[in-house]
Amino acid sequence: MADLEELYREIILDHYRSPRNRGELPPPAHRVEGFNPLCGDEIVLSLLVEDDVVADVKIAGSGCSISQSSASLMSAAVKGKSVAEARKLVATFKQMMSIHEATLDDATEEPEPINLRALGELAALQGVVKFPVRIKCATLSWNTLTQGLDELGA
Amino acid sequence: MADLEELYREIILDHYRSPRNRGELPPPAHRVEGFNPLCGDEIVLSLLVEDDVVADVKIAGSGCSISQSSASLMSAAVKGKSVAEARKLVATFKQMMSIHEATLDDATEEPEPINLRALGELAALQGVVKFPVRIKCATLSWNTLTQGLDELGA
Amino acid sequence: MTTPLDVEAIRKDFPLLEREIHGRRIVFLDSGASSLPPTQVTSAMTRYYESTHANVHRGVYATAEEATARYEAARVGVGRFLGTSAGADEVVFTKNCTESFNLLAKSWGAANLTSHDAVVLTEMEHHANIVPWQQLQQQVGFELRFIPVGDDYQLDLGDLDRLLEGAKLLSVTAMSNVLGTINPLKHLAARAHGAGALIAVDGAQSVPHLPTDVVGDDLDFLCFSAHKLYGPTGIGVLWAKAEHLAAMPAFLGGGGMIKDVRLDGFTAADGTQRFEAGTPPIAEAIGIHAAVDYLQGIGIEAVREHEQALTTYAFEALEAAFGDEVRIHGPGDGPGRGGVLSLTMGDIHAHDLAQVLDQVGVCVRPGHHCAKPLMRRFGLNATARASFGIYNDRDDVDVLVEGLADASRLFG
Amino acid sequence: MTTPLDVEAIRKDFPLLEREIHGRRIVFLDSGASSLPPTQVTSAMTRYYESTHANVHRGVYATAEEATARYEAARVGVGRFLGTSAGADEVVFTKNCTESFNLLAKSWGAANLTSHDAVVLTEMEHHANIVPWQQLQQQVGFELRFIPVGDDYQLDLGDLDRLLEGAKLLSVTAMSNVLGTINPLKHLAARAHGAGALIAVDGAQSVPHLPTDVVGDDLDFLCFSAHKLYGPTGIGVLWAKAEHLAAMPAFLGGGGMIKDVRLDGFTAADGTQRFEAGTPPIAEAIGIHAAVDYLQGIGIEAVREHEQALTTYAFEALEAAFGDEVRIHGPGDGPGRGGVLSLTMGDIHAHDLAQVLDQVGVCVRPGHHCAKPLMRRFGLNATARASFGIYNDRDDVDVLVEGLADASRLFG
Ligand SMILES: Cc1ncc(COP(=O)(O)O)c(C=O)c1O
Ligand SMILES: Cc1ncc(COP(=O)(O)O)c(C=O)c1O
Repeated sequence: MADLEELYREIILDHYRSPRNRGELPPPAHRVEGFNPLCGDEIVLSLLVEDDVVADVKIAGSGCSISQSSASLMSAAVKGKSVAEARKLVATFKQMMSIHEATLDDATEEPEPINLRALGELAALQGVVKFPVRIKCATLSWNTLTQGLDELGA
Repeated sequence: MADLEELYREIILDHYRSPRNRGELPPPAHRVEGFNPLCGDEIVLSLLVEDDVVADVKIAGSGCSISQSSASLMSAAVKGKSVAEARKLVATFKQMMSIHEATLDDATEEPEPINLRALGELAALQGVVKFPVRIKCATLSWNTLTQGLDELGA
Repeated sequence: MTTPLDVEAIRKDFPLLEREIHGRRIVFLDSGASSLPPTQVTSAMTRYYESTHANVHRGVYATAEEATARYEAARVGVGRFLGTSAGADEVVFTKNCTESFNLLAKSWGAANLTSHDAVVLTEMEHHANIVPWQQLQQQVGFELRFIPVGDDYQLDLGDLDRLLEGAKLLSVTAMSNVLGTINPLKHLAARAHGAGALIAVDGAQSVPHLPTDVVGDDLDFLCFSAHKLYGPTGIGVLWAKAEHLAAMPAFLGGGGMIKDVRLDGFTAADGTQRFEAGTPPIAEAIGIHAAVDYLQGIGIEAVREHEQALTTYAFEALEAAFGDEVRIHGPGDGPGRGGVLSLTMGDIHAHDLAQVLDQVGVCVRPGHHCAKPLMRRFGLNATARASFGIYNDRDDVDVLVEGLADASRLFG
Repeated sequence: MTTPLDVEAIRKDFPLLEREIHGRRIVFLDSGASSLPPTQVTSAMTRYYESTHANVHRGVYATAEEATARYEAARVGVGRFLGTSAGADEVVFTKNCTESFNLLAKSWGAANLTSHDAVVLTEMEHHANIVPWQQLQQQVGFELRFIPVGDDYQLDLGDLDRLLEGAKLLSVTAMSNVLGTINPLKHLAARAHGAGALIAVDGAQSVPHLPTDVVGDDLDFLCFSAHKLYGPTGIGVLWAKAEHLAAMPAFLGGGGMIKDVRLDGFTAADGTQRFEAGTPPIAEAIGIHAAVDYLQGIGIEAVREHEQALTTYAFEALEAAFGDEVRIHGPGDGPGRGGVLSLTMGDIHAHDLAQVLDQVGVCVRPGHHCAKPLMRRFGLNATARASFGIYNDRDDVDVLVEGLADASRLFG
């Protein structure tokens, strides 16, 4: 079960068992829902953006250990960051998650190097790329965040 | 080309080259159109029924040698016959044409014996059953006749 | 517990079962999503492609005649498997069970339903038997009513008379793909007809696992897919009484379904052809025919008996190993359920459960199984569904238990 | 006249060509109706069934992941064959070219057309690109206009500006399946866009025989089938620019195409998925992928060159043997036509012609070829159509000539 241990690293199980920033924020926080239509994972993101900064973020909903821990890690990573930094983090994270798709597609294309350091704890989710079906679990909260920022015009 | 000669018997080629009862009848004759949608054969049947007798019948339209000769043979066979006799002939003819379908379906079913004598010249179309796709050509005019009789309530 | 099937011999027909996953033999418990095809099916299709292939209905040359005859013979063969000799006039080939329901809703439904009408579904339907009706509803505005599902995982028929009042159709699954519940078709057909409604049945899960008798049960419509019936992907069936088909307008438009086309309009063909626009799934029809022949060779009653025995074994094994830690969402073991086990284990998410099971070679499906209203009804987000087929045996159940024990350790 | 293809080697990939018909080797001249698949295609599908098969998009176990990855990779592969790297987001799998047009008409069309709008077709369209529009027209009432076909068998573009005025779509075949006429797509796309319309293309006959470049030609939509492309039955393609797909409402409803389903309504999924309801033709996607790989291995330019040379040879051989007795309905030999020869011989009906040709093993298709408006335009009831593929050579043409001579004797 070597692969499995790469997928379910201790940090991930920790964030799954003790999710950070759990709950919902009252208005004026913005509320966005994300679905993974194929497996039923749901995420409810409450997002408070003030002065171009992600002032607060909370996560509700339910899903697998990967989607829930990724949401928890995401919330911890973007909270307090500027919108620009948050968006950059989304891009880096999604780049890490897309390696597999890219190589699957065409083994000869050289993937761009990723700044793993910038990801911090999030790098623990790296093991997911070996499990392509789970990539959608890992990216659900990130896509929901992007949608929320877009809707806020932030 | 042994099979071919069975398909294109002399009588068939004769009725194809010199079709009987060619043309259209003016009203009050009833006009019915038949299509073979898959190959484009068209038949226009003019039908005059008086006192339960097929008083006159004419054929227009275009199609292959099988559909045209069958229509010609049919017109010669039913003209002057009572509606009941004409319908009986239709049934006997379609029975001859369905042998192949029946045997294809289930080789163990014994086909009912057909009264070939009752068919007269029409028996020349027997060879068609070896060419299942052409059965629709042979039966086109007969189905159109049935439709015409039905529409007339005859 | 003896089984009427020689599973060891059957397994030889399924090369995929020789595969190893993570060093373990594959344990395929996902026939409810899609079954494996036996070599009898794949080789029938390959032989067809290598000896006969031609487009159907339009050629007079030898292979085109043969292809047409074999395609049409598939209708008859499938019809017989459903309990009718009228397959030639009543079996329409579609691309899957989902298209069959779309055809039903958008042809029969569009022609028969107005804003004053009602269609009755159930809370345990697959999305295939919900969404097409909702799409039509948006256009036409009729009422959709749902037979509720009780806490015993059975349809609650207490209010059926009221639900059927003024309804034109009852459309119901023969067997739930989530719960395994088998519904009483004959009874439901009689109730629907008594109320002046027709009955359509989702046979996706029942046709491969239970005897089907469209005539004896007095059904009007039946939809299912070949790929859950040990047949190929790319083909489904809408069976309908010929009298209904005769009165239904065309669905998809194009070649093959017309009598005539002019620049200003078209005339539709008669019979099954009206509903098969374009080149049909020809090789796939050969494949579904081979699949029903294969199942008929085994005997569908024997299949049912085998899968019921296996289900009993699984109930016992899971109870013995996990007690309350593992829940089976669906009716208890017995003749009223099929071999579909929707599992949850404590708080572990179904995705994680399935992932861990994969490590021991076990294939189960996590998720909502395209039945979100039913999942909501039971407060479920996802389950891990194990479903049995003719090639499964008790060893497979034992590996499932082993994998679940691994999950319990990892997430416990 | 040398040919760039090693036909003898290619023929080895097609076992059906070893078959004998009435004691003669089969001469397959019906690729325009449906081509034969090479063993590379059939064995890719069989291997898939025997090693990988599982339902896609919903499983986390190994084979389900592989099946999903291979299904999605097929989109990319097909996209590349069409000249785009965006296949993942732009290739929708349907059941055939006909369903692709129905999807286009009933999703894009229904969302964009009102009674004030117009769609422009041509007189040389296949029913697949006529009937779906007529069906929609019955509901919506927009105007259908037809570009006429001249006596030279070419589109008469003299009035095109007027026809395109206020039109929202030009939908046109890339190559006529009756005449062989190749239409100037790039020019037509520019004219359509200039008039504010989009352009949809029927690639059923062109994609297998001519280089396709959806980006270079600036197309919006392209429809075709795998079974004419040396691929399997049961799968077709709607290629559409991602921006168009994003704005199109769902077509068929069911599992797989939803984000959420409640008892009172559903939310559709994004991307290509929205248009693929139910279990898709998975093995068939593997098959079409293998088919485009096979064709790419040969080189589509070489295919085109080969078929053009063969067409030239056929024109010469028919002229030499029969003079005016045999007519080829379509443009004269040259770069403006494909390898489709619609033949008539004196008064002999096409059905009879095809029947006699069958006796010498020659497969040609008689009839209206699902293009009745075009047939009427030329006063034709039926033609016997010979169409070339990569496995045909000059010997095949010689046997065709021999069979036509037989017909001339029998009916002359
Ligand atoms: C030009 C053209 N368009 C559309 C079609 C329809 O293709 P299919 O029958 O595979 O849907 C065909 C073939 O029949 C064709 O030749
Ligand atoms: C009960 C039920 N109905 C309908 C379907 C839809 O079948 P398909 O995806 O083959 O269209 C399924 C399977 O997914 C099912 O289990």
